Amino acid sequence: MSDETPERLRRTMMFVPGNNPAMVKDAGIYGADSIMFDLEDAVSMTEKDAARDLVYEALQTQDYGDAELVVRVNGIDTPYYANDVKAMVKAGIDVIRLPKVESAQMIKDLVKDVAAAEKEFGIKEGSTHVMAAIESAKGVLNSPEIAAASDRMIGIALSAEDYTTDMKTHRYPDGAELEFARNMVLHSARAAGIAAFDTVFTNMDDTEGFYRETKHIHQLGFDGKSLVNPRQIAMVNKVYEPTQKEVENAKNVINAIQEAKMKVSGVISMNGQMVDRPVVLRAQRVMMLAKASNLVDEEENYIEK
Amino acid sequence: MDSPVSEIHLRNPSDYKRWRNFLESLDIHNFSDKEVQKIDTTLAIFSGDDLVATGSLAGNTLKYIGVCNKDVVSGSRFNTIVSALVSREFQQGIFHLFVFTKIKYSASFQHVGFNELAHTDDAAVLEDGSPDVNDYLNDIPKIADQKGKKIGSIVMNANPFTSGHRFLVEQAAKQCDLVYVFVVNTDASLFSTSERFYLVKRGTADLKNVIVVNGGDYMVSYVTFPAYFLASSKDAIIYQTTMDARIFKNIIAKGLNIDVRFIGTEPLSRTTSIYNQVLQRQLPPEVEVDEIERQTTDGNYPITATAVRRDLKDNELEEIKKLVPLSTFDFIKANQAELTKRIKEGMNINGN
Amino acid sequence: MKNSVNRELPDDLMNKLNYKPFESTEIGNPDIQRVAPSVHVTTGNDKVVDSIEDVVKKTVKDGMTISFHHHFRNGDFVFNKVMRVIIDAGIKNLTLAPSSLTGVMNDMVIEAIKAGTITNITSSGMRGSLGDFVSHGGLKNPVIFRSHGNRARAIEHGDIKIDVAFLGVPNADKLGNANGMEGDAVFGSLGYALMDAQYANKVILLTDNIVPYPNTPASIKQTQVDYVVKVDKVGDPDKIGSGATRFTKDPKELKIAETVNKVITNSPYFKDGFSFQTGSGGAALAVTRYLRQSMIDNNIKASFALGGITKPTTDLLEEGLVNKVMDVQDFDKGAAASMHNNKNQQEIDASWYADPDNKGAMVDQLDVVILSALEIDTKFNVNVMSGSDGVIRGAVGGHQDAATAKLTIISAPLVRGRIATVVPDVTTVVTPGESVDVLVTEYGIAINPARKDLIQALSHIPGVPVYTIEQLQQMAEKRVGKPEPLQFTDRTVAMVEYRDGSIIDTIKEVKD
Amino acid sequence: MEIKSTAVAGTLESSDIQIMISKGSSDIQIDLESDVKKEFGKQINQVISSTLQKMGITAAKVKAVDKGALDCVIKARTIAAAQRATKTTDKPAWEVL
Repeated sequence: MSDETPERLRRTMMFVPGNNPAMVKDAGIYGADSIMFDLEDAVSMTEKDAARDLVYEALQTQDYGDAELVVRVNGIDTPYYANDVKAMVKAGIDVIRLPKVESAQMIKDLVKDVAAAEKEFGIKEGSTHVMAAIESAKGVLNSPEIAAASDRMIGIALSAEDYTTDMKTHRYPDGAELEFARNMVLHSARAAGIAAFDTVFTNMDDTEGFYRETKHIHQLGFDGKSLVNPRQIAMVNKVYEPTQKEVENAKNVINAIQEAKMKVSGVISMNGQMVDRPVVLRAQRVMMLAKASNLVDEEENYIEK
Repeated sequence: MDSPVSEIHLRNPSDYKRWRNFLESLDIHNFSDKEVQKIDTTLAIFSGDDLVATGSLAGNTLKYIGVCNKDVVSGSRFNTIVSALVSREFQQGIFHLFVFTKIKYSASFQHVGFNELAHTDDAAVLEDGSPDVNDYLNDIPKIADQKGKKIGSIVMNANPFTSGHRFLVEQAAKQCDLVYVFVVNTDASLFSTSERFYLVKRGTADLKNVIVVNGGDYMVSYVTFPAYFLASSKDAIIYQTTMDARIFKNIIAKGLNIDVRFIGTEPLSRTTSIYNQVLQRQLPPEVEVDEIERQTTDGNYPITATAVRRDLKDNELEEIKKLVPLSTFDFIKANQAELTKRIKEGMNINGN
Repeated sequence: MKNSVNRELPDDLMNKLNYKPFESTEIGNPDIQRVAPSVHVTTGNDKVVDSIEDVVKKTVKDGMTISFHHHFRNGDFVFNKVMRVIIDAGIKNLTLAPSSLTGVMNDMVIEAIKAGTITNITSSGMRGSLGDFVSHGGLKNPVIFRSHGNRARAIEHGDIKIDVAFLGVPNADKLGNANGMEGDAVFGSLGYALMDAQYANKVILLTDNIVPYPNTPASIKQTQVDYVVKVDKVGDPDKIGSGATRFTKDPKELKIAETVNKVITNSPYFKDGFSFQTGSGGAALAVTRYLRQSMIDNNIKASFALGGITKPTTDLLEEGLVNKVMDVQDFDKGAAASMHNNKNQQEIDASWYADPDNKGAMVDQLDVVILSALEIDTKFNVNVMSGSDGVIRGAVGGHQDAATAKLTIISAPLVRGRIATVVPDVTTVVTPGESVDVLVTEYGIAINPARKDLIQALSHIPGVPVYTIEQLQQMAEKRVGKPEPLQFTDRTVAMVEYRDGSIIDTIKEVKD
Repeated sequence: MEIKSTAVAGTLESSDIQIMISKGSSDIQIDLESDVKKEFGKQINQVISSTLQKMGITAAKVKAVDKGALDCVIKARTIAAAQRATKTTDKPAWEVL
């Protein structure tokens, strides 16, 4: 089980307006785990074609390092959707994010279109992943099926602006209005074995509120958060940083795995107790976070400050 | 952080007040109803609650552009607001744009792709887009070795084409190898642009060295010289005609190798008379100005298009016959009902 | 001939102007002789005059060297007022030797050049229309660019012999005791102007605010001043400083600033009692903010902050995080006001600040400095003088002087728009790579290979990738492409001195 | 491909380029305004004309106002403007992208 490829970190998904060359070209410098180029809300109706061309060309030429590259295409019911999907598949994007998903069928339709585009442009079959943004009551209630709609699904995200409008409320500092949706989306993601992303926080001047919300969703168990400004990346990463104790525990588990590998039995034990799979997975995740937060050295030992 | 560019509505009193205060703080002060009412769209950028940049569109013209550069990279807001204005025009299919601005901002507009057509000590007029003045000049017919020939020019509204106009063209044609007759393009007269153009063409058809050309946006147009069409102060007329004359000298005359501009003496119209004085001041020495004594009727009245229109209103067809060439007379006769209807519907006949 | 940074220098000009090529940043311990001004003796009872015309008539003659300071920056009214009078008086062949030239002076300088009034210029820098004019060959004799410290040195040596200094001040008494701290147009430290006051043969103060005698504290003293001219207004207070100080919100600048701070705090110099200079500009202010937090977190206090001062730096003084502020100029009202109120903010003159030929200058005691760059090349040479199109648009400022600090950090984006900042060879060498230690960009840092100790200290900072400068140069080129080589004529339009008075580079007339 | 009407793409903001394409007579004529014309003028013109050629446009008048755009941006704006000018926005030029 230690041979399993660990999931990738998805703490931060940074939104980049798809028609803004300055932001598109610099999107790679901030260290976001995922970069989401937006062809939808951030682009006016008259510029949909231009934004698509711009993101396409940028994806061909710009170096975005190790970041997972995501594109939010226009909704399935818009005239831009089909060409958005084709262009982004052709560009070799990692993930297509579909907005306003309300049913598993929408994801299945997307996957069909993605598969067709992969074939048309000679892209490796199955290499384009998808994710769903949940933005309505219906979407929340259907999220378990949506999350499990396809093997290509890597994640599910809550989008609170439209959702709260649909619920006839708006956003409040304490987030009580989002509690049910957050838990639905999160449970759906976990049940389907995919990632869960929390919604954006737009008030850049309210640092305290941003930390409060991020700590809350971290506690709930979200993989990470959608972000509107690169300055939020460091703040999210800080919240997701494991403690020294967590790192040291994880390191012990990893050491036990190493030892077990060398033994014939293959049984992993620590302090005479058997180590089961969830513990191993958590240890791997903590080590991944520790590395990403530069808390450990090359030998994965905690760096004393 | 600056807000995205958004539209504001000047009909909304609080928006208007804020907009006006902001522009006044930037030393922009002409808020006459005539000017403000022409505005189709106003865009703005806010920083927090503060208005920090604005610009407006009136037809194909950018107006009331004001930008505060406090605390930002100089020029970034200007580029954003102009970019948004230009995009708006393009989206409406308006690809040929003008801006009138203080001379100190001319460089900023040139920096975002506008070309200066002319400037005076305090103002500049620039254009952007397509077709531009070079396209305009390229489309005008030329003769072989134009540079070495004597080229004359006349700009007329010809509302309608009279015997006086005809005399002026004849005099010019006699003196020159080629004469361009530019017919004012702006459609704000009793006789429509196409009718005026047709009458000039017909009335000069026998003169082989005369080419009749539409004056486009560059000669006595609503864009460069609104005072020709609207009652205006003397200062406004001088300012606009100076710009008009400079565009003619620097661009039109240069591009077509025009040596002389012929004008008729102007005893009656104040605007035209100021215009003639300005032309005399501005065009030489590059372009000579030849003022030709206006033709009079037998009764010694100057022949003017205004007189023709008055006679038309008064149904004095026989009087008109004395003032215009046959081609014009035939046209008026054939279209008398329509023309009379236009006058009744309120078309001003006393202007130019 | 070539100098040690491999720049070809025109032999004719080098010989004619008696210049040595730049060799090294080391100043050594030479013995030098300073000069002294001539003094016209009076009791000082008739110094106040109303008319610039009269005083110009009495003092300025063809062929003289005149000087101004640039502490009013873009709010300066003095320069244009005085130059107008000088041009109208028909005076010719002047050498203009201001501490620097700001944008508001450009048109007047060009007019004076065209009129033959100004035929030589030495300055810290020039920008805008004047830079363009000079780069296109508008001035016959080459401009001499000098750093602030070097200007002080050149004045003390007599390389710059100021005949008449016109110094605008926000207050003065009738004998010429003056400071920069009170009045309508305050700018704080008079640092650069103090050189002129001390060494010019004739010192003329211009002020809109004559105060009762004796005026204290007196930065400029009555013993130095020949005339006090009363004018309507010496400057526009709103344009002297940047007003309310705002931190940048540009995420790229913030990223660079954060990295700069990490470099500082991970260096061996970040310890109690360290000293630093940050300069102005949004990114520099952001560095100060990050640095403040790190100082609080690590319980470290600085012994002094140096150079051009901003409000965030004087805030550190108020908070007790910095013991002294050594202030040669103030970039905003807050910093200027603070000098008035806080005795630990010491006004220093340009010689004290940075003159290399000294019995010790402040920059020699400096631990950490953050400087900017228009270009930096793979030899770490820095250009702050000419744009990528070869046109003059910058100033040496204190760049060469402060770069002698123990840790010199250049903070600059890898590319600006389509222009690479990190290049194979800078257009103009201003500060030699020898004195530059670390380059910080938004992508990562490069450390001068000569600094093995820093490579050791800075190679494992979390989230700060280390590249070689060649790698950064190639990353930049990959992004923007290779520019066409610039076209210059053979004519030299400017010479850039190193702080010791040798020639580090020249600037040629651009071909368009 | 034939230019049916004048069309524009791109803005005048930093790192962008505004490209206006209209009917031309015989070849591709580019009028470029750029702060980096000296350094990158040839390269910018080359990207514009080769992109247009790949789209089968042989005659066009192009006005480009550059604000420091990278090649990928120039190419993207040229494609967008050309597709708008040829009224083919709905059918992306897959072979050119």
